[in-house]
Amino acid sequence: MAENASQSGSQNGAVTLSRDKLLWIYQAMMRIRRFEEAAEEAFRNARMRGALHFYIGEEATATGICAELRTDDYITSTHRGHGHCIAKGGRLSKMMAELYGRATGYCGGKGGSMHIADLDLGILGANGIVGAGIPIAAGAALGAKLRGEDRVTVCFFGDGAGPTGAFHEGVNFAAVQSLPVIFVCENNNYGMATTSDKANAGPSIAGRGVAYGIPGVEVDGNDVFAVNAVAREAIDRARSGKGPTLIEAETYRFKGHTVHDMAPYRAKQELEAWLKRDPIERFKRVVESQNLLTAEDFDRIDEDVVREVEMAIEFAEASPFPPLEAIEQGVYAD
Amino acid sequence: MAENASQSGSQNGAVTLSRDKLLWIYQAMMRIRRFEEAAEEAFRNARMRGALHFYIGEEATATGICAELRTDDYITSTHRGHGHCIAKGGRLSKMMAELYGRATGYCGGKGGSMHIADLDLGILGANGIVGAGIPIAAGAALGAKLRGEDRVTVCFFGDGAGPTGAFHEGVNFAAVQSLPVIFVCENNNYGMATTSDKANAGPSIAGRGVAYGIPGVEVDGNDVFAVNAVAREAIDRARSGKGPTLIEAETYRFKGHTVHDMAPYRAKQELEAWLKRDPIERFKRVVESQNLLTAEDFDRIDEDVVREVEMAIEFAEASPFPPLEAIEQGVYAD
Amino acid sequence: MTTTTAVAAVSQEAPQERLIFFNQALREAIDEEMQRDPAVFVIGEEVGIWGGAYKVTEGLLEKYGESRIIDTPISEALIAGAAVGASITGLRPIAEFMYSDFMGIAMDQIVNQAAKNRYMFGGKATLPIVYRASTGAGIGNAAQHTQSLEAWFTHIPGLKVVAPSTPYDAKGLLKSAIRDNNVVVFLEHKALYASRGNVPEGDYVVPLGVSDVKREGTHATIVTYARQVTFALEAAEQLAQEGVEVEVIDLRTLYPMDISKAVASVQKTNRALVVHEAVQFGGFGGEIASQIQQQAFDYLDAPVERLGALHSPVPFSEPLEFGSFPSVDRIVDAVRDLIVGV
Amino acid sequence: MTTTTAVAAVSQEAPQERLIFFNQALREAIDEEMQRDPAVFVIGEEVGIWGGAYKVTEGLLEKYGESRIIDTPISEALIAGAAVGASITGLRPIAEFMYSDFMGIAMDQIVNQAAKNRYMFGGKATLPIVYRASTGAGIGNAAQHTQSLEAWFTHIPGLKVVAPSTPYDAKGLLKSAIRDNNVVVFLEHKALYASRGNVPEGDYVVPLGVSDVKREGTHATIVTYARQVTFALEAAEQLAQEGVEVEVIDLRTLYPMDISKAVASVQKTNRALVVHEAVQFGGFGGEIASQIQQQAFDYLDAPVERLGALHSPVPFSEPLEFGSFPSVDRIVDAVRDLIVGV
Ligand SMILES: Cc1ncc(C[n+]2csc(CCOP(=O)(O)OP(=O)(O)O)c2C)c(N)n1
Ligand SMILES: Cc1ncc(C[n+]2csc(CCOP(=O)(O)OP(=O)(O)O)c2C)c(N)n1
Ligand SMILES: [Mg+2]
Ligand SMILES: [Mg+2]
Repeated sequence: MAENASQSGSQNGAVTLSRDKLLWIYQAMMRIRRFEEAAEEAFRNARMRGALHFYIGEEATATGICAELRTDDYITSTHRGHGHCIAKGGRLSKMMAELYGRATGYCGGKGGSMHIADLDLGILGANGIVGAGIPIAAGAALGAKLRGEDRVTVCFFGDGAGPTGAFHEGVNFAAVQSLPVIFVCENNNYGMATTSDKANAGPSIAGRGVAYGIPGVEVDGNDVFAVNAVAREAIDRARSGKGPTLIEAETYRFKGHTVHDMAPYRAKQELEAWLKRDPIERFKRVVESQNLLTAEDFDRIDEDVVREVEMAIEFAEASPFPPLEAIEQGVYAD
Repeated sequence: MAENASQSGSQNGAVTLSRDKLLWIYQAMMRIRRFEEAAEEAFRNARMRGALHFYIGEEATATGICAELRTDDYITSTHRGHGHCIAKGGRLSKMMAELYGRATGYCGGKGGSMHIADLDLGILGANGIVGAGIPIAAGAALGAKLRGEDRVTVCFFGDGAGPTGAFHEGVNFAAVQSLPVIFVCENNNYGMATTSDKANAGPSIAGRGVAYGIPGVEVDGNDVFAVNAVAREAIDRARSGKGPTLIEAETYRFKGHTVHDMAPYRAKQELEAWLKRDPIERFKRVVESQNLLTAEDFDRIDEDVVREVEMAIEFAEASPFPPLEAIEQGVYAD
Repeated sequence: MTTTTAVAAVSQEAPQERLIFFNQALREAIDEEMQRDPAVFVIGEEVGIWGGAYKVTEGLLEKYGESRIIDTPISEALIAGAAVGASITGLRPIAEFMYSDFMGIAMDQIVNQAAKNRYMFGGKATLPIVYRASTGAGIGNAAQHTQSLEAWFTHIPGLKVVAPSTPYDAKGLLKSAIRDNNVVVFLEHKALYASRGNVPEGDYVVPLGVSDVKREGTHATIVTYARQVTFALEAAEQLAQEGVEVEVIDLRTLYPMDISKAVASVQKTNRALVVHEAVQFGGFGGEIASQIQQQAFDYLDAPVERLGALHSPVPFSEPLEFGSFPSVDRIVDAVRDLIVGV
Repeated sequence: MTTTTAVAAVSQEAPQERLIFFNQALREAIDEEMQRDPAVFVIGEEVGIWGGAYKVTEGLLEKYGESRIIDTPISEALIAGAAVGASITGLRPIAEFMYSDFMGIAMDQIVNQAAKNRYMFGGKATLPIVYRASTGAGIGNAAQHTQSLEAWFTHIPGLKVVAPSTPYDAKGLLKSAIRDNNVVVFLEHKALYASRGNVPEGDYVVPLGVSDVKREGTHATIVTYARQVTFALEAAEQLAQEGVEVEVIDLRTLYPMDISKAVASVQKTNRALVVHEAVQFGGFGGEIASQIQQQAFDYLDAPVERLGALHSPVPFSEPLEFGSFPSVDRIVDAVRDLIVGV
C-alpha cells in the first residue's frame, strides 16, 4: 500500500548531502530546539502567556523537508508551528517577540505563537484550527499553477487533522487538479490525549493515498535523511507538474500537548523509547560516524544558536507592547 | 482493492429470493417510477412547485437494499430521496401531498420533496445538503449501539457527496467506532453537470474502504439482485456488530438533475446506453426467464400502482394548504 | 427612484437605456473584471458548463477556459479555503457558493481564515476575495436553500458584506467588490436574478459603503436592502396613493454600513421602519435600528420598528413561504402603524 | 445580588454555603443528569481521559465508561451531526465543542440539520441536543480561540441559546438544557470556569427563558449576560460609591429572550446600557437595544447605548486583548456618559 521510505535514509547508506546542507540541517534543528527551550523558560517565568505547542522531538521532519524548498516555495503550518517556521527561514527575533506579544513580532503582537506568518519567506501562516491549512495549501498550489509558476506548497498537519473534513476536501481537490502540493502528516501518535489510531480509521494515513490516486509514503520522521529523501522525490514530482504526494512522518513530541500539559496519559517508557530516537542525536551520530561534520562544527553552531536565541529573547523583552490604537488597525486593507 | 460484486447478482445464477420478495421488489420499483412520473406531470402542469430530483433509472439500488431492512432499521436519504422513501415503505399519498405543499403531507407541507421523513418507518429524512446525512447516519448507528439494539442504519448518498468533508468525518468515525451502518454511494456518474471522476480523485469510491479499514464493494446499481446480495452481506455484517461497509452502486439518472434540467451536458448515446440497462426491464427479464413471476403478476402490480398513484394525486389535490398559523408552529418542542 | 450616489461614479452623460437581467449584470461585472485583471478567476461548484446555479457565470468557461473558471467538487470548505490560499499568494478569487445556506460548511474558512488572516498576521497579508452566494426565499426551495444569513457575516471584523437590490447596483458593486483588497461576502437574492433594470455597458463602479436613497419621502423612512428594497418601493407607491410619502433607503453595503442617509432621513421624517427578509430576531435589523435610535434619538416620534421574517425556518408550502417573510402588504401595514402609532 | 427567579425552582430552605468552581458546577449538572436518565451521553473531543479542554467532564469516563463518554476524532461536523442522528432516534446527546470558534466547521449540521429537522419534518422529530462550547477572550488564546459568536445562534429559529454568568446559574441552566426537548446551544465563557460561587448540592434547575436581576438600582440599567455580568456588577459597585445606583439584568438565556425585566427596569431608571463581550457591530446587543427602545420608548431619557468589543478579531498581545472588549472601567465610563449625556 503505502511505500515505506524509512530505508531510503542514511542508516544503511552513505549520506550524500553537501557539507553546507548538513550544516544548515544541524543549525535548523538546533535553532528549533533552543528557541523552544528558551520560550518554555520564559513562559514558566511568567514572561509570556498564551498557548504554546512545542515541536521539540519533531525537528527532523520540518528540517528534512524545508531543506529542499526554495524561498519562494510556500508552506502552511499548524498550531505546533515554530519548527516549520524556523526551518523555512523564519527570524527567531521576530518569532520570539511575537510570542511575547510585542510590537516588533512577526504579527505586531496580534497573532502570537499560533499565527506566525512571513509571506516573504512563503510561510503562509501557522493555524489554530486543526486541518484548516489543508484547503489553504491547495489554494496556494492552485495559484502557482494558474500563474504557471513552478513553486510548490508544503502543507504540514498533524495526525489529529487526519479525520477532519478539511483534510479530505483539500487532498481530494489537489489530487483532482493535480496540484503542486506536498501533504506532510506529522504523526506524533497523539492529538491531545487521543492516540492517532483511535482517531484515524484504517491502517495508516499515508495509506489513504491510494484512495486519492496519489503516492502515499511513510517515513521515519525522526530520521532527517529519510525525510529529506522522501521530500526530494515529492517536491520534484510536484514541481514537475506530476501532482501531490501524501507523506506520513512518524514522530513524537517530547513535551506535553501545550506548555500546560504534563502528558499524564502516556507511559513513561513510551517517552523514554522515543527520547532515544532524538532526531538531533541521531543526526549527529550519522554525520560523525561518516566523518562529515566534526565536534567543532557542532560546537560552533551550538554557540551561534545559543547566542541567536539569547538575542531573540533580549530583542523581545526590549520591545514595546503595541499601542492600544493598534487594536482596530490592520483589520482591513485599503 | 474494492471487491467487485456485480457478478454476485442473478445474471449468472438462479434467483433464490422468495416469490413474496420478488413481488415486493417489483412493486417498490414500479411505485418509485410511477410516483415520479406523476409528480413530473403535476409539476409540468404547474400544479406543484419547488425543486424535484427524480430517482427514475436508479430504482434498483434503493429497492435492492431496503428489501433487506426491517421497519425499525434506519435510513438517511438525500435531495434525490423519493426512491429511498418509497422503498423503505413511505406512503405515496403523504409523499405526494408533501410535494404539493399540503397540510396532509408528511411534513405538513413545510418540507417539500427534499425533506420528507417518516420516523415511524425509520426514514430519518431526505436532505437538501449534499453529504450531510452521513454524520447523521453515523449518529443514528451510534445510538443503536449505545442502546444495545441490533438495528442498522443505511446511509444513501450520491457520488457528488464523495468529496465532502461530511463523508470523510462520518465514515472515519463509523469505522473507528465500528458502527452498524452501511454507506451506500449511488454513483449515477454525475453531480449536476460535473462527472463523478472530475469530482472524486482516485479509482473509485468503494476503493476508499481500504483507507478506512472497512470493506468497500462495487456493485451494478441497476441490477437489483446484485444490489440485494451485496446489501444482505453488509447488513448482516453491521447487525452482527462487525461494523460498517461502503457500497458503491453504479447507476444513472434517466432524467436531468432537477425537473428544470434538460441535461444538455451529456451525450445522447450515453443516455441511450443506460436506458437499455433500465433496472425494471432487467428485473422483469430475469424473473420471467426463470419463470418466477408472470405477466399477470406484473399486470396486477402495474394496475395497483397506477391506482395508488392516482389516489395519491387525488389525495394531494383534495388536501388543503396549511393555515398561516402553521408558520411558527413546530419550530420548538414543548 | 434616484441613484444619486451611484451616478457619481458613472459618466455624466445621460445613460443609454439598456435593460438587462440582474444575473447578466453580475456576469458583465465578472467578465469585465476578468478581462481587466488576469489575477481574477472564478472558483465554485458548477460554474463551468452548467454556468452557475443561477447562470451568472454562463459562457465564461468558453471565454476563459478551465484554468480561470474552476469547477470544484462539492467541497465548500475547500472552495473557501482555496480562495484564501490563492488570494494570499496574489490572485483575486471570486468564489461562488450556490446557496448561502451551504456556507455553513465553509464558515471556519471564511471566518477564522479569510477574515482574520490579515489581522492575525499583523496587517501584512492581503486577501482580495469575493465570496458570492445566492440567498433568500420565494421560489419553493425550502428551509435549506432559502436563508438570509447576512447577520452572520456583518458581525465578523475582516469581512465586508454587500447585498444589492438592482441590476445597476449589482454590476457596480460587484466590480467594486472584485477590486477591493478585502474579503467581501456578496449576497445575491435569488428572486432578483430574473429582475431587469437599466445597466450601462462597460465600466462603472458603485462604491462599497455608500447607501442610496431609492425614493424620497417625508412621512416615514424605510431602511432596507436587497430584495426588500423592491417591496418597500411598491409599498411606498401604494402608500403615496393614501398621501403617505415614504423615503426608502437602500443600504446596499451592510459592512461598512453607511447609516448617514438613514439618519438624515429620520431627522426629516421622524419615523423609521427597518425591513429585511431575514428572520427578525437577532437579524441585522437590530444593528440598524440601534444605530438609528442612537443617532436620531431626539428626532424620533415613535420607536424604530423592525419588520423581518417570522420565527421559523423557511417553510416549503407556497402560502406559508410567502407568509413567512415581509410582503408589500405587511410593509404597508407596518408603515401605517408607525404613523398612527404615536 | 439577588437571584430571585432562580430561587423559585429551588427548595425554600436557606441554602447551605458551598463554594465550587463554574466548571465543577457544569460537571455536577452533567453527572446528575446522566445518572437520572440513561439516554443522556457526552460526545466530543478529548472529553474522556483528558476530561475536556476545561475539565468539565473530568472523571466522568471512569464513572460512565466509553459508551457514554465518547471521545471523537477532530471532526466537528461529525460531532454535531452524530448528535442529530442520536437524538432523532431517542437519545439525549451533550456534544462538546472545545471552543465555540470551531463551530464554524459544524454550522451546517447545527443550523441546517439540528435546528431545522423538527420543523422541516412537520413538527414531528424531537432533537434534545445540548451543544456546549467555551467562548470568549481574556487568556491569550488569540483570534481563533476567543470569539463570542452567540449572535450566529440567536438568529436561527429552532435553536435555544444559553449563556450563564455564575456557577449557580451554570448548573441549573445546564440541567434545564439537558432536559429540554430542543437544540440548546450552551455557551460557557472560558474565563468563568475558574470562578467560584455558591451552588447547592443535588438537583435544582434554573428555567430557560427567565432573566435575572443580579443587582437592583435606580439610575441606569445594564442589560448583559455571561462574563460581562461580573464586570457590570463590579462597575455597579464602583458607581455606587459615586452615588450612582445601577440595576444589572442578566439575560441568562438569549433565546428565548426574557426582556421583561430589562424593560421594567428601564421604566424605572429611564436609561439603558447593553453590554456584551462580542464585537459590537452586528452583535446580539442590537436585538436587545432594539427591543428595549421599542418597548420602553416613552420612558427613555437617552438613547439605549451599547458597549461591545472593538471592531477587530481578538488580538493576542495582552494589552490589546484586554483593550479590545468591555472592561469594568469602560462600563463605568459608559454609564457615566449615559447619565450625563442627556
Ligand atoms: C478544528 C479544531 N478542533 C479542535 C482543536 C483543538 N486542538 C488543538 S490541537 C489538537 C490536537 C491536534 O493533534 P494533531 O493534529 O495530531 O497535532 P499535534 O498537536 O499532535 O501536533 C486539538 C484537538 C482545534 N485547534 N481545531
Ligand atoms: C453542500 C451542498 N453543496 C451543493 C449543493 C447543490 N447540489 C444539489 S444536488 C448536487 C449534486 C449532487 O450530486 P450527487 O451527490 O451525485 O447526487 P445526485 O444528484 O447525482 O443524485 C449539488 C451540487 C447542495 N445541495 N449541498
Ligand atoms: Mg499529533
Ligand atoms: Mg450523482
